[in-house]
Amino acid sequence: MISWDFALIQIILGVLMILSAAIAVKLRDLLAAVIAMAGFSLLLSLEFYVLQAPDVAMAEAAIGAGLVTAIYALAIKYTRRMEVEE
Amino acid sequence: MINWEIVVQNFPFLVVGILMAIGVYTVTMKRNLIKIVIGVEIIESAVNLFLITLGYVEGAYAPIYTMAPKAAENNMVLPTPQALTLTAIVIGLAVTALMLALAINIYRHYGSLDVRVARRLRE
Amino acid sequence: MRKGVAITIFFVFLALMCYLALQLHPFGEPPNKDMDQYFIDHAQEEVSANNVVTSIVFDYRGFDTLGEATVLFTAVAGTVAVLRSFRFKDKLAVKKLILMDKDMSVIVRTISNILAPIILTFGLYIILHGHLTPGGGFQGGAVIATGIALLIVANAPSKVKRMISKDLLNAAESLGALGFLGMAFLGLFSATFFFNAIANSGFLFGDKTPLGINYGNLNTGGTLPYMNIFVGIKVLAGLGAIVLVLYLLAKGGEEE
Amino acid sequence: MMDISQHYPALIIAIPLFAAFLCPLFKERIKALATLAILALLATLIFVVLLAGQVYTSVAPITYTYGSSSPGLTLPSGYHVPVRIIFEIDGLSILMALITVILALVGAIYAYSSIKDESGKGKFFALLLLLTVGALGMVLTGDIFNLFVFLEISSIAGAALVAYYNYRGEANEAAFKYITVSSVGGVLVLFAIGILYSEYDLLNIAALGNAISTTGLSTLDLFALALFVGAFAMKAGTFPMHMWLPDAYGEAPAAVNPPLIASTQASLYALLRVTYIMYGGAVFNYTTLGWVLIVLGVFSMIFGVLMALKQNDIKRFIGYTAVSQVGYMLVPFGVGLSTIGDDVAFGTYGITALQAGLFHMINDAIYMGMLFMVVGCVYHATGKRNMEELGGLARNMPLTAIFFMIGGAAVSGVPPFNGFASKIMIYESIYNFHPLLSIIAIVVSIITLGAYVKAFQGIFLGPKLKEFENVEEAPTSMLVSIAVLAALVIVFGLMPSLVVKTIIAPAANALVNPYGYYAGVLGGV
Repeated sequence: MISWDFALIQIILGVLMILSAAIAVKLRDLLAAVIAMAGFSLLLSLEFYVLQAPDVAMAEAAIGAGLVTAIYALAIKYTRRMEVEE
Repeated sequence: MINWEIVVQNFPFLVVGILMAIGVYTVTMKRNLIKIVIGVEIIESAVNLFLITLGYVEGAYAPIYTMAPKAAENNMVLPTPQALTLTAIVIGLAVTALMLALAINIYRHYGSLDVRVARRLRE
Repeated sequence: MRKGVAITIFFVFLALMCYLALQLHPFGEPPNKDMDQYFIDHAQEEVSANNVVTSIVFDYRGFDTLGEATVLFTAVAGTVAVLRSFRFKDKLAVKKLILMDKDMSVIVRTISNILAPIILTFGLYIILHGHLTPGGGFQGGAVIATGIALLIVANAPSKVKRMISKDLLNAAESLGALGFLGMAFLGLFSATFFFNAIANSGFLFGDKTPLGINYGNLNTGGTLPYMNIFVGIKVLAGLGAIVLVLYLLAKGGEEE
Repeated sequence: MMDISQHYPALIIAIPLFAAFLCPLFKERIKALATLAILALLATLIFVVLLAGQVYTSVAPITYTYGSSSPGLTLPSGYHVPVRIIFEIDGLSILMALITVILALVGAIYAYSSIKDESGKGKFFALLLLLTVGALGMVLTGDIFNLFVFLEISSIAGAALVAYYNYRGEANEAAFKYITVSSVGGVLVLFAIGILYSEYDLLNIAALGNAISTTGLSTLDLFALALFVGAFAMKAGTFPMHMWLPDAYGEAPAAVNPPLIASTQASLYALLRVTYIMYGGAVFNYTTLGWVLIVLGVFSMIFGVLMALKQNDIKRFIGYTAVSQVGYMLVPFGVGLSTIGDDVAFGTYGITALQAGLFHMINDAIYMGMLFMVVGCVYHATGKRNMEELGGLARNMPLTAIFFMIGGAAVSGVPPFNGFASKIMIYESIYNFHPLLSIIAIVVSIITLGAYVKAFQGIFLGPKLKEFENVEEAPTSMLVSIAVLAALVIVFGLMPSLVVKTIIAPAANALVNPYGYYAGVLGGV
C-alpha cells in the first residue's frame, strides 16, 4: 500500500542526487565539481521540502548551496583548479 | 527473494546507502584534498537525508501550526529529526570550513593538493 | 591493484548499506512515535510557539543548540587561527597566494548592491518569525551571511578591508554567543538552565498562543524570539567572518 | 529561590563556555587571557569537586534535566519517556570530568609561558577552553545526540589547535588527518544514532538501554553497535586507525596535549558507556565483543611500541607510546566485558580488570600529559625536536630531566610510580583470563622502558653540545604545571589502594550495573 506517484518523485529526486554526487566526485575540474555539489545541495533541499521539512530545506539551501559553495570557490581560487596526479 | 515493493518503498533509504558508499569511496580513495572534503560533505549530507527520511510519515504535514491546512491537525511528520538535522547541517558547515582552511595552508607549504606529495609525516 | 581494492571496498560497503536499508522500517511508517508525539501535542501549550521544530531546537533540546552555536564559534575561531598570517619557517615549496586586487564588473556589483538589501530584509523576516513559520536564527543568519558574502566577493580586497571590519564581526559574534548563553542563564534563576522563563508570562513575546491551527501571533514564543535574534547575529557575524578571512587571505599571508 | 547546589552540572559546562566566548575580545593580551582561562577552569574544578561529593553519596546517578521546571524531573509529568536533554552523572562520569578539568587547568597554566611569542592568543585560549567543554560535555551527558554534538566540538577545537603552529607544514597536515578521521567517525556515530532513533524514537541513553534490554537485540541494534564501536575506537586512536594520533599529538603545542589526551579518552569513555551501559542490559554474547576489544588492544600495544622505537622526533616518539598505552586500557576493558556474563569469573578477576583499566586510563592521562609538556620544554628551550640533534641537556635543564625520568618510569611501569600501580593490576587480572595476554603486556612494558632509557640518554645525557651552552631551564609556569602532574604521578603510585577505593571503584561499579542506571534515571520504569 504505497502511493506510486510519491514513490516516483522519490525515485527521480534520489537518482538525480546520486548522479550529481557521482559527477562531483568524478570531475577533474574542481570548480565544476563544486558547482555539481551546489546542485546536489539544491536537490537535497528540494527533497527535504518534499519530505515536509521546510525548516531544514531552508537551512540546506542557504548553507549548502550558498555559503559552502562560496567558501569552496575561494579555496579553489587560492589553490589549483584542476585535480592533477603528481 | 527480494520484495520489490519494499525496494520501491524504501528507495530513499537506498539512496542514503548509495550516497554513503560514494562518500566513503571518495574519502578513502581520492588523493586531492578538496575532493576529500567533498567526500566528507557527501557523507554528511547522506546522514542528514537519513535522519529526515526516518521522520517522514506517509501523507503527513510539516510540524508547523501556523496557517496549516485543516488536515494537518494530529497528522504531522516527526519533528525531532528535523531539529537534529539542523544541528548536523551547521556542524557539517563548520567541518567543511576548517578542512578547506587547512587545505589552503597545506597548499601554501607544499605547493600541491595531492596527499602523496603533502606527506612529510611518514611512519 | 589499488583500483581493485577501491572497487571491492565500494561494493562491500554498498551491499551492507542496501541490506540495512531493507532491514529498516517501511519508509513513511515509523514504528514508534513516543517522544515526537509529546512534542507535537505539548509544544504550543508549553513553549507557546507554533513551529514545533523551533520549539524543539530552542526549548526541549535547547542545550544541543548551544552546542551547535559553540561548534560554529569553534569553527570560526579555528579558521581564523589557522589562516592567521605567519612567516614560513621552512622554504621547501612555498606558494604565494595570489588574488587580484580588482572589483568585479559593474554589472555584478550593481546586481549585488541591489540584491543585498533584499536578502537582508528576507533574512531578518526569517529570524523574527522563526517561532511561527519555517526558519529561525540559523537559517536567517545564514541567508544574511550569503548577502554579506555577495557584497564581499563583488568588491576588491582593499576596498572590502576598509568597508567591513573583522574586529566588528568578531565582537558581534561574541556578543551573539554571550546573549544566547545569557538567555539560557535566565532560566537558571527560575528553574533550570534553558528553562523557558518568558513563555506565557505576559512579558514581551510572552503571550499565550491559541491552541491548534491558527494564524500566528508574533508576540508569542517566550525566550525563542530572543534566542533567534542572538543566534542570528552570531551566525551572520561568524559566517561573514569566515568568508572575509578567506577573501582577505592573500594580503596577510604573503610576508616572508 | 534558586538553590545553587542543584545546578552544578549546568555550571560546569556554562562557566568555561562563557570564558571561551569572552576570549576573542581580549585579542593578544596574554595576562588577561591566561587569568580568565585559569580562573574559569578553577571555578569549574570547584564545581566538579562539589558535584563529586553529591555523586559519591547518592545511590542513583545525579540527573539534571535541561529546560524542565525542576532539575530532577527526568520524565515530563504523566509521560513515560524522557523528552528533554538530561545530564546523567555517575561515578565514571565524575572521574572523567575530574581528570579532564585538571588536565585543562595544567595546560592553561603551561600555555601562559609557552604561547607568549605566538600570535592569535585570544583564539588559542578560546579553543583550549572549547576543547575542554567538548570533553566535559561528552562525559557528563546522558543524551546520545548531545554526546555527538560535544564530540564534534572537541574534534573541531582539537584540529584547530593541532594546526596552531600554522607555519609548520606538518602541523597543517596532521590537523587535516585528524579532522578527516574524527569527522568521518562523528558522522558514523550520527548514523548509528539515526538507526537507534528509527527503532525506539528515543535519544536518552538510559531510556535506549532500557528499551533495548526489554525488546531484545535486533539486527539493527547490532549494526548500530558495530558503528559505535568502530567510530569511537577510531577516535580513541586504536589500531588500525591509530595513524592520526602520533601526528596530532606530535604537532600540537605542548600546552594543548593534556586536554587533547582528555578528549581522546572521552571517546574511550563513550565506548565504555555504549558497550557496558547502553547495550549492557541486552543479553547477547559479550565474549565476542570483549575479544574484539582485546585484539584491537593487543595490536595497538605492539604496533605502538615498535613504531616508537623507530622515531627520531621526540614528540612523535611519545605519541607512538601513547598508542601503545591505549592498548593497555582496551585489553582489560575487553576482559571485563568478556567475563560479564559469568558471575564467578567476573567476581574473581573481571571486576579487577575493569578497575585496572579505569585506573590506567587516569594514570595514562596524567603521565602522558606530563611527558608531552616536558618535551615541550625541551623544544621551547632549544628549538630542536630531533633526538639526534639533542644531547647533554641534563646540566642546563636539571628539573626537566628529572621530570622526564619520572614520566618515562611511570609509562614503563616502574615502581613506585602510578603506571606500575595500575599495570600490576592489569597483569594479574588478565593473567587469570589468558596468560598470553599478560605476557605480551609485560614484554611491551619492558620494550617501552628500553625505548625511554634510550630517549633519555639521547636528549639529556652525553657530551654537552656547543650550541646548547646557553640553554636555560624552562620558565616557572611551565615547570609548575609539570610539577602538579608529577605530584599526582607519585601520589597515585604511593597509595594506589586508597585511590582505587575512593574514585575508581565507584566508577567500575557504575559500569557493571546498567539496570541500576536505567532505574536511577527513569525512576524505576
